[in-house]
Amino acid sequence: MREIMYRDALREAIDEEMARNHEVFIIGEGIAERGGSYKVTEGLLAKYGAKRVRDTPIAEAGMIGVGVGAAIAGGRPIVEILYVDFAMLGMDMIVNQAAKFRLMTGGEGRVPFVMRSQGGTGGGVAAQHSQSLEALFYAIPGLRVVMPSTPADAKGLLKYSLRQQDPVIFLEHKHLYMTKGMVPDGEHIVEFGIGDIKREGKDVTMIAWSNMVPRTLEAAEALSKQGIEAEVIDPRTLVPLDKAMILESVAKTKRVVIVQEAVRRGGVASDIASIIQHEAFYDLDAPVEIVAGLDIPVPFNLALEKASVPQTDDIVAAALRTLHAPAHVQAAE
Amino acid sequence: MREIMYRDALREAIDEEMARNHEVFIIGEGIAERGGSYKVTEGLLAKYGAKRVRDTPIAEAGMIGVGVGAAIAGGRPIVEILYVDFAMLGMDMIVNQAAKFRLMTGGEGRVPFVMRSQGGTGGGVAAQHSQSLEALFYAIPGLRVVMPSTPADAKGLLKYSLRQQDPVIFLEHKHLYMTKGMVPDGEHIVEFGIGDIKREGKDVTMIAWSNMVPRTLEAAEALSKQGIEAEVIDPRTLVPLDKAMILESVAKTKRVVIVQEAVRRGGVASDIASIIQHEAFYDLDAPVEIVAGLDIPVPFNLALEKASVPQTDDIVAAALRTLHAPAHVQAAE
Amino acid sequence: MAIESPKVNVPSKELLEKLFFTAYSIRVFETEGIKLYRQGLIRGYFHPYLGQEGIATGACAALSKGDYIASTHRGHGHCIAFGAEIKKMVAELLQKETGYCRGYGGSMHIADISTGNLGANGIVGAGTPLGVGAALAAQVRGSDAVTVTFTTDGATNNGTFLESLNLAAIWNLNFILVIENNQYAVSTPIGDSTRETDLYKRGTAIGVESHLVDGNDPLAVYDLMVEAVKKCRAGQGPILIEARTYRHMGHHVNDPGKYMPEDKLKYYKDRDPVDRARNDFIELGGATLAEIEVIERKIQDEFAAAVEFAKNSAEVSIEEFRQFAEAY
Amino acid sequence: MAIESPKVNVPSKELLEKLFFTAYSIRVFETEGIKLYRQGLIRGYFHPYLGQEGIATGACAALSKGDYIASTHRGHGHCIAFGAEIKKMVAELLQKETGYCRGYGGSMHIADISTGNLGANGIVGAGTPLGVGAALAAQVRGSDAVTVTFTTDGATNNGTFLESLNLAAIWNLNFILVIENNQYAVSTPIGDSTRETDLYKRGTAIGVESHLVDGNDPLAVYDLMVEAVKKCRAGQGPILIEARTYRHMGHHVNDPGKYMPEDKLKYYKDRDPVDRARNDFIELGGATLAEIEVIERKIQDEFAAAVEFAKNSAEVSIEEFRQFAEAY
Ligand SMILES: Cc1ncc(C[n+]2csc(CCOP(=O)(O)OP(=O)(O)O)c2C)c(N)n1
Ligand SMILES: Cc1ncc(C[n+]2csc(CCOP(=O)(O)OP(=O)(O)O)c2C)c(N)n1
Ligand SMILES: [Mg+2]
Ligand SMILES: [Mg+2]
Repeated sequence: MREIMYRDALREAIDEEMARNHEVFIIGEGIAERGGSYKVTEGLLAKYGAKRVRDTPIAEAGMIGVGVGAAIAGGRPIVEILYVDFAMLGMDMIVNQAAKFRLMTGGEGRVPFVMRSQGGTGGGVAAQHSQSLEALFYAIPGLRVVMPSTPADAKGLLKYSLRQQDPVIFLEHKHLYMTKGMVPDGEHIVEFGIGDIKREGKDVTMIAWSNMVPRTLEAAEALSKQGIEAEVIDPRTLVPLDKAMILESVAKTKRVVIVQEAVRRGGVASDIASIIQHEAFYDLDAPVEIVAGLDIPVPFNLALEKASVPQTDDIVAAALRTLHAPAHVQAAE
Repeated sequence: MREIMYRDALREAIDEEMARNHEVFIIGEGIAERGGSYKVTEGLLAKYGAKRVRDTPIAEAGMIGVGVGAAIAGGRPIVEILYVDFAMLGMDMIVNQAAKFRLMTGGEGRVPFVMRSQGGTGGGVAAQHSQSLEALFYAIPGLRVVMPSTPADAKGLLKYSLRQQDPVIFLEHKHLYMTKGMVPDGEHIVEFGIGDIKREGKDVTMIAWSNMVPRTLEAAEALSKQGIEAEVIDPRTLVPLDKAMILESVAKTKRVVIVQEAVRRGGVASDIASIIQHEAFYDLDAPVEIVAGLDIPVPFNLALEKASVPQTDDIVAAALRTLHAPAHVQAAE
Repeated sequence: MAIESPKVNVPSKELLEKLFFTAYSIRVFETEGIKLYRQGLIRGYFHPYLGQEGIATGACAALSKGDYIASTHRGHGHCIAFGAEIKKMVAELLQKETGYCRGYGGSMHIADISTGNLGANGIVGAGTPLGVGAALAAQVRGSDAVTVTFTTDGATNNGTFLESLNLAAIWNLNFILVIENNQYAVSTPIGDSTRETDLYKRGTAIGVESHLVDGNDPLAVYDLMVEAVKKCRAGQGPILIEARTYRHMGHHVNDPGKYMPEDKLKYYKDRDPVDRARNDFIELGGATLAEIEVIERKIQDEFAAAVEFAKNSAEVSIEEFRQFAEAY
Repeated sequence: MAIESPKVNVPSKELLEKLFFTAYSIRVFETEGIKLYRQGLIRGYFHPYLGQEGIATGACAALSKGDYIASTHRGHGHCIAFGAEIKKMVAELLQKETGYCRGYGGSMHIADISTGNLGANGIVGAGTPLGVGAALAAQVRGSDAVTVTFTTDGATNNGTFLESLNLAAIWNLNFILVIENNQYAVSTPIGDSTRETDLYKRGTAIGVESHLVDGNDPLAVYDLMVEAVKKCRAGQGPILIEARTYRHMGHHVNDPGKYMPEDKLKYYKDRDPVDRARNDFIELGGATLAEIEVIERKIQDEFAAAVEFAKNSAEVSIEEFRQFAEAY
């Protein structure tokens, strides 16, 4: 085990997979000469050369499109999109090509394409550079949606992404790049669809991903001081989703809080809540609470930016609501 | 009242608003000379001339982009996108420009932009021409999402769209263009955020929009033969959503089925279910049931196309599940 | 720029026979396919390649095993010219399990990865980035495979054209973009979609070697493609080729195409690419009418057999589809 | 094409003063703004226009009330040249309620609809379709207003460039696209992003009248723009103008710009557009050093006052923002 930064864990994953598989290559804006805006690809150009580490013009639709084409033709592309907001320029290639190809070819064609990008708020970069857009990929069958919250998960999931056969939307968070965490030595792979219990607890189940995981753990500690033990589940991959782990936890706690940085309306949290209320209807002692961003773009002003996304207190408050909710039987009277 | 087709109702709305407001214009592929693939714009070129009714090249990003720009500059554009699938090419302009501008200008800038398009399955047009993508617009704050199911609603909502100030994603359905319905004579306007009870009932609340409304009404008739009276609510606009109407109905029926043609994962139905389980937790006598498309692209084969989206029997079955669900009190034993 | 017809070297009889065989195969597939469509046996969209056969025919004849193609919504001709099995194509159009895509894809999505056919596409312009991507993967792999994307006049006004051709250029990819300029996008004449109807100039403007060729002359297309492929394998790609042509009917089976001027339609029908291939085979290749007849009969028989095959093929399984959805 | 410097007619002293006033105002705004940024008073992104002042200065001087502009992520200069109030700009950068966007937008999103400034943009290339849209709305309205979109070298490899300029062309819109070719996209030199670095040729290729001008010569830009505006109002638009220039520093405040070769940087600094405007004012306009000093002092004082105004302005209200979200 070594303690390294999230961005270094990502670099290790790319480096190891490039060394292991000569089909793996990466393209993006400023990722080669400059080593990437978040230094994730630093040193890769020197090590693997200009054929496998390429800077691109500002052409997200083209970048994503050629990545998808390369994958269809048996390549192993990683396309880095600076901000997930910019992936909107390449949505056609993601939605209508990458996600559809396998079905359209009756199952024969596969698209081992990996798009790496980052989202979330941070530092006043405003409305077009702060979005959490996972819901838009989550709703498109055929895509895998990965959102690691720790260096170890980032490394293990990215390595797995480069070995499986379907298009992966790999979403990092601008706040996490410099965060540190323990990462196992040697080969470390995390398969899709296996959630991780980041904290065990019996009183309330909290589900969070990406940058909301550390924040939810903070909330859990605060609750613990009040004698409330929250279980914090990080699905790590939203598609596929580890429903079993979630439902098992709910059966135990009977209370759920889902935390997402994305806006409330139409978020992944809504979908998870819809699953829980259906599969665990009789387990629930309180409505599933969702803590999410306000339904408005992220403003430039830092105080408003903060007000637009979930803070630790919001999470604590939601957990308390689930605990103080009247039980059904009383409600029935 | 006159009985006219959905497509004619749409044409009336555009015609009336073009006559009323000289800022209104429409652009799209084959909408001028040819009158549109679904004849919605037939005759408008002759009546309003080439300045206000324009054919475009195949450039969805550009079309949507200039539409948004025109709206920002005080114009009243209608941009027709042949298939909603193709709107993916213009997602940046919708998500990062149209939906953000008002916030980014501190409220001063408005974007009275209307994108008309159509979605849904029909006739074996396959994976890239059959999607129901409302969830992708629903999750972007700032957009209004309109999905009329009848000629009257289509006319009234389109006219209202052309008088309000925010970007509207107006989604028609390829199966509905030729369907008929009664439309009031003279000025007929339907404001946003007001649902319509398409059928009254006391036993179960069914929520559906667009082409799922007629299908859900069919299911309701079938249930009626079994003595079950379903209430069918058509929100008509998904954003804004008439939560009050939905919750009022649920308080009465205590059972809910939501029907969408879109795929199950990450759909608008999930969001509505998440709201109901939260706001009406103590009213519900059964889990909210969601009937939706399979989580896979729509195949070409007609039998599979049919199998991939909700059919009347599926809706009936879901309603029966809500009625045969054990009540909570028993569950508590 | 004058339309090019290099005719670099005297064509062999084998080549001329191949060109005719391919062109006529496409002609039969489309004419017979339209009949099946009108009988209601084929559903969804069907965009006939009638009148444009010279392009796919000449272009694919210049390719080798290991090369890739990406196609358009009007893609039957490209599949056939690239060597697809007629029976699997017909089975696909008839929604059968034995089709290239198990009946899941249909006319706009026929693909055959195993042979390097990246597929038709329902999104105008999408084939260009996909093709450039295949060329990129080949370059990374160190292969000298060439990728040809067939695209359309309509697609040249779409952003994908600029973005992906520019990427191919800065990376010197083995990529050839063949623009099938049939001068219409559905009913919209090219002159209404752009001021500059010499589409090859858009390649020149971003430093890509660009050519204009008569798309109704299979041999001219072939000769130019042979040069283009050679240059690509020598690392001098990408190359753009605009092939001028015209449809023999409307945009799809149900489009009467009334907007196509009589005289212009006649002008192009008088320059029918299939007749051109037949005449070249006879005049330059010395083929006899008897030989021609044998070939044409063979092709017709093959199509008839393909229809039988498709009709007798198994229907798709809804159960398997549901399982597929579980795993998708 | 040789770089154009038409110098159509002898410039008036008023014009020369205006050009210098604008260029120097931008220079002061950026230099002082960078200081505020380094003091931590400005957050988020800040892309200085230093070295490129000649373009916005010359271009906007040719516009009239009622015209529109759309800008880039490097947009301060365009706002100032189009007549924005310095104090409202500073207030915006300081996240204050009194800013152009109530502190909701920031550097990349300053806009002022009331004056026809459609705003800066955080999405490279997005200003072009938006500007074309404004020109389209004007044409539908029967107005002869001209819209200028300032775009960048980086944006010319993006699909939005082709799609929207082509739309402007087929509709003969009153649209002028000014490409600020500063030869870099962040650290990537233009030669790595495209083979053809003469960007104006991309306009020619789709039938758009296109020009190349020295972006560091405010007067040359102005003269060319006067002609372009005249042609647009006469229905001969759109027109494309590539203005060559170079940044005086890195991409944003925190980019040291080490990748910019010393000698090339010196070459352009020796051709500083602000000095050029000052010299033109003196040599062609006969301004005295005293006059210059008064102007410069006035501009510096205005900026200082703007900072005071911003600092003393009210903070935004979180409550109002929450209400805004309810209605959004
Ligand atoms: C992105 C996109 N927009 C619109 C369509 C609808 N459409 C299908 S074919 C077609 C016309 C295409 O014309 P062109 O590109 O010249 O190809 P051709 O049909 O002439 O071969 C259109 C508009 C589409 N399939 N994809
Ligand atoms: C669509 C998009 N992709 C990437 C970025 C990130 N980005 C911001 S500025 C910039 C470089 C822009 O270079 P250029 O377009 O030449 O403008 P310049 O900065 O030189 O003025 C990039 C890549 C962005 N803002 N938008
Ligand atoms: Mg065409
Ligand atoms: Mg630049």
